[in-house]
Amino acid sequence: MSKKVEYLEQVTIRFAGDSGDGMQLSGTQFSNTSGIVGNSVNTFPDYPSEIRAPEGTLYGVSAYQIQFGSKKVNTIGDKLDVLVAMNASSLKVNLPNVREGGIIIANTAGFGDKNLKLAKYDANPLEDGSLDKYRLFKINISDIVKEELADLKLSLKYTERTKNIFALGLTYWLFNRPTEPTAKWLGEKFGKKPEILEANLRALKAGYNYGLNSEEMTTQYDIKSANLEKGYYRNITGNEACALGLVAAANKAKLPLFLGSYPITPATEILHFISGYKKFGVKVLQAEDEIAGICSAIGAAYGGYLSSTTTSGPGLSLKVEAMGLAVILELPLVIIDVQRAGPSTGMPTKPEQGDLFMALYGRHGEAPIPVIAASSAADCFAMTIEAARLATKYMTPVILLTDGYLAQGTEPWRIPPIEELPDIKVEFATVKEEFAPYKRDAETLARMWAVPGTIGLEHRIGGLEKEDYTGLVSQDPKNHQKMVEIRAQKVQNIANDIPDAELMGEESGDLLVIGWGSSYGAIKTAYEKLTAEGKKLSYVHLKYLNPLPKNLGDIMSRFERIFVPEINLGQLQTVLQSTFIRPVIGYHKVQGLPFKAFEIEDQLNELLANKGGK
Amino acid sequence: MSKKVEYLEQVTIRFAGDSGDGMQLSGTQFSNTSGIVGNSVNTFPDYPSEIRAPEGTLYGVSAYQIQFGSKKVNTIGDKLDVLVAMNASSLKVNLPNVREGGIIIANTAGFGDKNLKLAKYDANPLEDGSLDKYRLFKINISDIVKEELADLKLSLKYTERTKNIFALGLTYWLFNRPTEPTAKWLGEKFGKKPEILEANLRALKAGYNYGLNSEEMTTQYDIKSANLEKGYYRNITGNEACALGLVAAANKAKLPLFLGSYPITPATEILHFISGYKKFGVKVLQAEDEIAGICSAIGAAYGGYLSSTTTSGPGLSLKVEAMGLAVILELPLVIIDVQRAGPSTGMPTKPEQGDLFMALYGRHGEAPIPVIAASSAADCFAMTIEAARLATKYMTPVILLTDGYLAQGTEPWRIPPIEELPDIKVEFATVKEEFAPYKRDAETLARMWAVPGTIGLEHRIGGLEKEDYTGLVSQDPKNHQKMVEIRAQKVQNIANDIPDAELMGEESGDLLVIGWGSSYGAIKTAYEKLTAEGKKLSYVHLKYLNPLPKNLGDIMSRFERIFVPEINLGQLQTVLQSTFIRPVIGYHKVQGLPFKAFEIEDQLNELLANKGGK
Amino acid sequence: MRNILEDIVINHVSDPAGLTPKDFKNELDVRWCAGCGGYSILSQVQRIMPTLGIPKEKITFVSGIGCSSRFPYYMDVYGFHSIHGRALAIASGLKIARPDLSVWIATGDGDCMSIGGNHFIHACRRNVDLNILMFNNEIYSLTKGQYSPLSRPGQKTKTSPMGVLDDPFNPAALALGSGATFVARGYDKDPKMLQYLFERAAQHKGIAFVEIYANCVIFNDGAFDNYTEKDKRAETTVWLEHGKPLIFGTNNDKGVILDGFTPRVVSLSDGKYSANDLIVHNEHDSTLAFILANMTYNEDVPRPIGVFQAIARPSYEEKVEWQINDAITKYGEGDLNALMRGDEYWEI
Amino acid sequence: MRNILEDIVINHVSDPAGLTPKDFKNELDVRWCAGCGGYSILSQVQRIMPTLGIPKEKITFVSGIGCSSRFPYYMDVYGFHSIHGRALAIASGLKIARPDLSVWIATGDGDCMSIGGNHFIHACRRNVDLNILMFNNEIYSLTKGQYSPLSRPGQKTKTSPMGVLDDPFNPAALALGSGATFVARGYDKDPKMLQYLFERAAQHKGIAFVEIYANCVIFNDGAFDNYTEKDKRAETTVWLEHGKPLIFGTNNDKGVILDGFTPRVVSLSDGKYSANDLIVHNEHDSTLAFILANMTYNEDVPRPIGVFQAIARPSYEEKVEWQINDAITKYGEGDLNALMRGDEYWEI
Ligand SMILES: Cc1ncc(C[n+]2csc(CCOP(=O)(O)OP(=O)(O)O)c2C)c(N)n1
Ligand SMILES: Cc1ncc(C[n+]2csc(CCOP(=O)(O)OP(=O)(O)O)c2C)c(N)n1
Ligand code: SF4
Ligand code: SF4
Ligand SMILES: [Mg+2]
Ligand SMILES: [Mg+2]
Repeated sequence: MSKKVEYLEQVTIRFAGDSGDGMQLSGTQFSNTSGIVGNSVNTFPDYPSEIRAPEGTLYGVSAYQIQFGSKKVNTIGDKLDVLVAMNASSLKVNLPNVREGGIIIANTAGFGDKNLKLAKYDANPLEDGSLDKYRLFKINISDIVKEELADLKLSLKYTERTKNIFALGLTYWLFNRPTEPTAKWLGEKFGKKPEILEANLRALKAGYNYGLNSEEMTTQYDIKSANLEKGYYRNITGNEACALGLVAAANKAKLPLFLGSYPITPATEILHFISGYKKFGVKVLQAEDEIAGICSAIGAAYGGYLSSTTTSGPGLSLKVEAMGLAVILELPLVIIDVQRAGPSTGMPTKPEQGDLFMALYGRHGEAPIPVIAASSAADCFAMTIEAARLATKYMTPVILLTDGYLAQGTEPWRIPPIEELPDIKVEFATVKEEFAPYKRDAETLARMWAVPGTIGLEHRIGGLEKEDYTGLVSQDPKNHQKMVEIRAQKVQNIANDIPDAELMGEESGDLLVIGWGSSYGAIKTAYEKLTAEGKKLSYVHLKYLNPLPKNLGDIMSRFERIFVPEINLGQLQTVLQSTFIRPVIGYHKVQGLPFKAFEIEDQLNELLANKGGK
Repeated sequence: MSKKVEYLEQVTIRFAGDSGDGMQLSGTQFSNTSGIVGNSVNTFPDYPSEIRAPEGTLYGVSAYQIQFGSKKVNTIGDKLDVLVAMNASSLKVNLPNVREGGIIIANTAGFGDKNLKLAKYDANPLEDGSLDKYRLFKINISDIVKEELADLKLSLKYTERTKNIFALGLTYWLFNRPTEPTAKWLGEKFGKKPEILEANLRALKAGYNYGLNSEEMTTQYDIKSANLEKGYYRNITGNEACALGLVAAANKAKLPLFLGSYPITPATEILHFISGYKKFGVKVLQAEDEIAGICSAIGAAYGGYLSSTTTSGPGLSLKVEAMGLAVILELPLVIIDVQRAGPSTGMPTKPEQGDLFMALYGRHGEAPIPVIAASSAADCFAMTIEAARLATKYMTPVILLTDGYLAQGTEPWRIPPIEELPDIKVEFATVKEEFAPYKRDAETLARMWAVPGTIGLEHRIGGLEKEDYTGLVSQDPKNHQKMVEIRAQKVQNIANDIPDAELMGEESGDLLVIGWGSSYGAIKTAYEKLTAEGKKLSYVHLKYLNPLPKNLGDIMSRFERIFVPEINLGQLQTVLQSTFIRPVIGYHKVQGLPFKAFEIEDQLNELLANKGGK
Repeated sequence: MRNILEDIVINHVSDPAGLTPKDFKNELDVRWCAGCGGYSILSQVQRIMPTLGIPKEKITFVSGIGCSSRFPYYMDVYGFHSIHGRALAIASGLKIARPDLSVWIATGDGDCMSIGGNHFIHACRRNVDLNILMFNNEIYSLTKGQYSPLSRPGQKTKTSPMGVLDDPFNPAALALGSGATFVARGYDKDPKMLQYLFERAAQHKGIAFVEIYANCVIFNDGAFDNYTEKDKRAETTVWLEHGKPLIFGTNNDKGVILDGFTPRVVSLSDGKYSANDLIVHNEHDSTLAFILANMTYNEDVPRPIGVFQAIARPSYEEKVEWQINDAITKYGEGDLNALMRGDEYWEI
Repeated sequence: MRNILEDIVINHVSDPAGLTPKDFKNELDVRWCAGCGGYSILSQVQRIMPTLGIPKEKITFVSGIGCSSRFPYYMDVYGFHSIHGRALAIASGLKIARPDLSVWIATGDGDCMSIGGNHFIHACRRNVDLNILMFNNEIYSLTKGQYSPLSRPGQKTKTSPMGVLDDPFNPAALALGSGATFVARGYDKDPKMLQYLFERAAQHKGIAFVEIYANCVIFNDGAFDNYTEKDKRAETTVWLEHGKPLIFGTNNDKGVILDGFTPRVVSLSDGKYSANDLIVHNEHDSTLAFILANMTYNEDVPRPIGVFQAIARPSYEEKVEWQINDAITKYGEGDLNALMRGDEYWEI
């Protein structure tokens, strides 16, 4: 049977099913294979917040969404081109996001009476015409795999379990991707269990062949490979990127690495990864709480380690007092805050940009800390290294903000050769030069880092105000003013050491969009779309929040209107208003969800249409 | 011998001596007596930070400063008109603050060789002419009292101890105040120890008579009584005022009072006072740490108490997570933060305004909390009641900021009759009306307060995001946005319920000074002086920091320049800049000291002189 | 009290007679995994509630964060799902403020003993009248499987891929060392036992700490099977009963004696030892309680289940009230005007 | 380690021979009140330091906040005066990172047992090799006199004008209940005893907790006089010595026996009891340690002073290193390139 092949620029697909249906696996494999064939990819897993929600329920739906394309893809896609729905609940939950005319692949075995009831459907949507706006493919995947695997000595339950692999195979055919990478991966995973391997390989093949042979499926799609820089690639989540960033930074700084942390969603995985790096000599303390997490890290920093602590909102709140200590001690410390929806416990699995204020201002007294933010999953790697570089160079704690969306989302990452990574130069104080605990580098204002064990440099530090240079406890009024100002200036000096803000688009004009953090993808997509349409606007994405890039004020001054979309009630907006003393237009979506590109696009279109009405 | 009597408007006197010299007692008595004769008074005790510093040392000096006058006195005075110096160290430390021509009363017995050495004097300053710029009275107080009390059966050591009372008597003569109030007080204190009472009474008299008979002391000064509102008066510190405010607020709200706290300088005394109020049925938990302090208070608030927690910077940092819980629970809670110099442990006994940012912004997620600040020791009483009123009316935690200066400083306080205090109306939910945990008052947006023990209202609350009205846990995106906005709006609504900012001076013009917190006294003094000189400027003192008074923007818009002096690096300045999007001139003294009026005056004069140069 | 709480607290109290377990259930779906140990604990709590004679509106459950801390949502009484580790601090404030309430805490091994450790030891020391149900699954479940301070050495979890290095707390010993007055242990698989322990906890005035082995089917399945499975537990556990010797075994043929201070298992069937030689449990003896608690991680002896200790000491909130009453008796009820005037005041 | 710390940690080590107590003093004035118990503790620490054979640069003192926590300023070694209650958390991180250091903690009863309680019990449980010197003055001194979790019931302080309601922790029992391996008690007034205890603590591998009764002359003067004054202590305290019976009294004429699990004082002079009947101290017996710890607030028996328990268990930081070495042995040293590539990567 000959089929049509259509070329597409980018596609969004979502695998959805019950928590037990293995959708995460289908998604990850699809994403990896798409990377291997050279597509640009962006993905996000979407788990239920319950550990194991009852089967078939609406709140038990688990999904994995992938956008892939032949040019740089910055988000997971707003609307679904393809929905794979393994049961009724997964259709119900995800249907609102399927674009008109999109493809729905439904496993009819998941639409029995019980399933329909759990999904709160009165009638079977596969039969009642309600999906007429979509291209619906109904397949009884369970039956097919049962049949295909009938001769294997496997339980029915296990046989059923391969339906996610069947679905994967089918989508491989649909988007013309090879099955080999997944076959190879299965081989490695189930090498020791030949029956199971065989079952999975057959299911994969069966899915692929189903597409090949189906009468209904008349069109195959192809997405050309993106024009990507040469190199080794892998898919990476923000959390793993942070973990790798810490190890790489320690390597570049020639320091041992310490992590003191306490589990908290959605930051825990950084701790998981680093706990697995034992052979790298990394030391980890899973502490009794977040306070002990950061305090142990401060202890290790004092001992000469590249030291770090990782957490999310509630944990950051607990670390506040110790952060102030790190500020006055002037010890290097990387603090990674994976933001989630607050306040309080809030919505732990949902992302938000609600911790910017707290990162900037959330300590008693004048306790300035540099704050930077990652803009994509892969960027978490670079920004973690940057945090370590700044921390050690300026002898200061540094806060890196990521969020639940970056933390769990993946994108392909060009694995940088270690030599390409920025150098981190650390020197400990030695007796060779004149030593004083608060003797400072003239340029950076960083104090010397003298670690216990250094002969002859015995000294005392602490949380009381201290005399500059000697570090002796001092209550002298003038000295206090001096120290408060030095600590502020030291952080400000970092502005000389970070890249200028990069302006995309017109050099000057009416509208400048300023974003930060994980909304990069959505804003970039909207920005590209609108500029491609010939609309006039410019875009700056901030990775440095404190200090702000030196050229930001200049850039802003060249635009009539500044628009700052944020997943909070306007925190960066407030900062920009007070810093540059000019009005900033905010857009505040606080729903525990990342921006969709079209939401930004709509806002921008409206702004562009109402030029006068600012 | 006839003496001249001179009338003065106001005088600043400082009693200074070694920690063991009883200067706090002299100061308090002088201050009380001055209040009794109808003067306006402002005082501040100045202890060494060591518990018991070695005798005679520079860092062991203890002092008590009083400004008193015939019109409202707002600060303790910048420069000393009179210094009582009981030993060499106390002269050394305080001399820089004595105005030229000021009076120094020196106890020559405290200027022996050992004393001079400890004070790091090479020569005796009483003899070497270095004090020629001052009116120096050298008196061997120790010898005089020894002689006067020789016939009493008291140890030499005890006899010596009365020298502070002698000094007090002398200053009573000098400023023409009665000795009776102190004599009465001594009678109450030592009623059961007649020898000691006699010794003190004689010392008091001896001091007074010394002035009367001295050939050198030719002038006596008198300060007319101030034109004060009728009523009962007492001297009060900010800390005691907070403690009384809590009890009074509970009384007005007809609620029992709970305080959960952990000792910390300079807030501890609030806990001390309240621990002494057992017969008022007040319940206090001295908790294991600040986290337990606030959490126990949240528990008591849930149980229907007027609940409170008191702390200073490091403690506030520890309470951050629980404050966020109180925000999402929407339970009333009074949080009093007595600010001290930070960051970290900083300078515990020194005041600062460094916690404003943290009070406003220092929580993860969007967690708005109303923030108010007291402007004088006595004002702590009114603002504590105001905190309780807002907390219960809007079902929200409220932060009241005071600082170490207000906390320990005293001023005379007209004791308000209880009927004069604002009413605080609290109603608990009952089954009589339809109940839902997050059912809201249409005007305030406050939710209902339903306490355990109420028949039929069993319900669950918690830190997870919840559906409005029902309070059921919800992850619905739209609901989250709604709740985030409601919580913000609820706090904003308070702007409708607080007094307008009061503008002193011109209605519009060139220069507006905006202050907050304890700097009221210094700014007011400078403002009054300059306007009396005919200079044009206006002044607003903010007691409400979040929300800001509704008319503030309007007031500000009527002035060319806004000047905000703060004991921090410009925190209110930043807030005003971002809120009203206009530049604000800051003045940042961060020395662990309150402003002196002349510092503000100098700044203002400079600004007024450089009108063009903004 | 001349305050508006009075009305709620004292004047309106419902009649607890006639309450049934159903009255303590609400309409929310319980969202624990199928097979979670939490279900049994929930059922037993709901079952004993009507037997306590406490008006329903007087009962409050406070919890922290964790799977176990979801507990209050499933009870139709007052409930407070707070923040991680702070349930005991909140509950202490509540109980001190409101001694009329029956305050229960649902917490996990992480919530209670890791981040909440300080509040735990202080609540024990103060002897606040709280009933603590600690769901011990030897794992952090809600965050998907990291080791807890009660995980076993060598246990492989997401944060200990090569095995846990920490030695665990012995919860009963920690409670005893902190001064707890009532300390007990039970497990999810024996409903009657749990009912008994919960009733005992409710009756105890002062802190009552009940550790409950609760199976987490997802992240630490079977951790307690050796002690809780019907076919094993007779041989691996010993039930502590006041005044009774420590006898165990499928045929009640084994006992525990004390050799110096070291407990040892002996056979009762070979004639060498009789019941008279065995340790006789005494709930009022703190030293014995500690010896029994120390049997916990000792594989040579059966694991003790039941009430380790139950001793009487005035509870904290009671003493708070006494001191207030004392103050009023001694000095008279507080006069706000007088307080505001203080010792030295004057008239103008 | 291929890192720049190596040089400092391994290659350059000074020779501890020839150090004297003076080498551990610095030029700062000690700013405690005259008569403060801290002075004796400081002297004894300075006296034993040279005897430990540890290079001076390897010694670090970490403290929290309190009068006692000023200690590090007065020692001419590395010192870290941190924040209230967190010394043990900081020191744990430091020691795990730097097992080559000898890490000491100076802390107070408030710093260690109130706000720092959680870190204390977890450090004990983990058995990190830290030497804790807890200055117990049964009061918060730096903040001028509030009760602490070790204050006595009824004690009048600034926050307990009618007397403390809380029952205090028994620090030794809390440490034992938390799993501490070395637990001891001494007092300021006996320099030789303190030297002995500090040396023992230094030698112990793992957590070493030494509670030291330290008189606060200002806010709680004489709190321990009954146990520490020369003319009283023989009758009111008993010195614990491994392998020796518990004998005390001015004339060594009294002893402590165990009646069931209850310690009781007997006379050795009336012929009824001899040394053979007495409890014989055994530092390796955890149960005995707990019995002795429980004598603490019991006025019928003398207060035990000395080493309650000293048992061997691998220390935490040691196990961390072992596990890392294991990992390297098993899987080879980490290859950063391979780690970054992960399991699935591709080339473009
Ligand atoms: C301050 C803070 N830190 C960390 C977390 C993440 N967290 C939630 S529950 C939990 C541990 C739960 O373990 P446990 O108490 O044993 O409960 P279980 O889920 O096993 O019943 C953690 C670490 C949090 N919610 N808040
Ligand atoms: C977070 C925080 N809370 C409270 C304080 C205030 N504070 C300092 S020391 C102290 C108690 C000290 O008691 P203890 O540890 O017994 O030391 P001591 O002064 O008695 O030696 C307190 C409450 C603080 N510095 N930081
Ligand atoms: S994850 Fe474990 S503890 Fe949590 S609900 Fe499931 S079975 Fe229970
Ligand atoms: S107040 Fe007490 S503990 Fe503090 S230095 Fe003085 S005597 Fe020592
Ligand atoms: Mg658990
Ligand atoms: Mg103390």
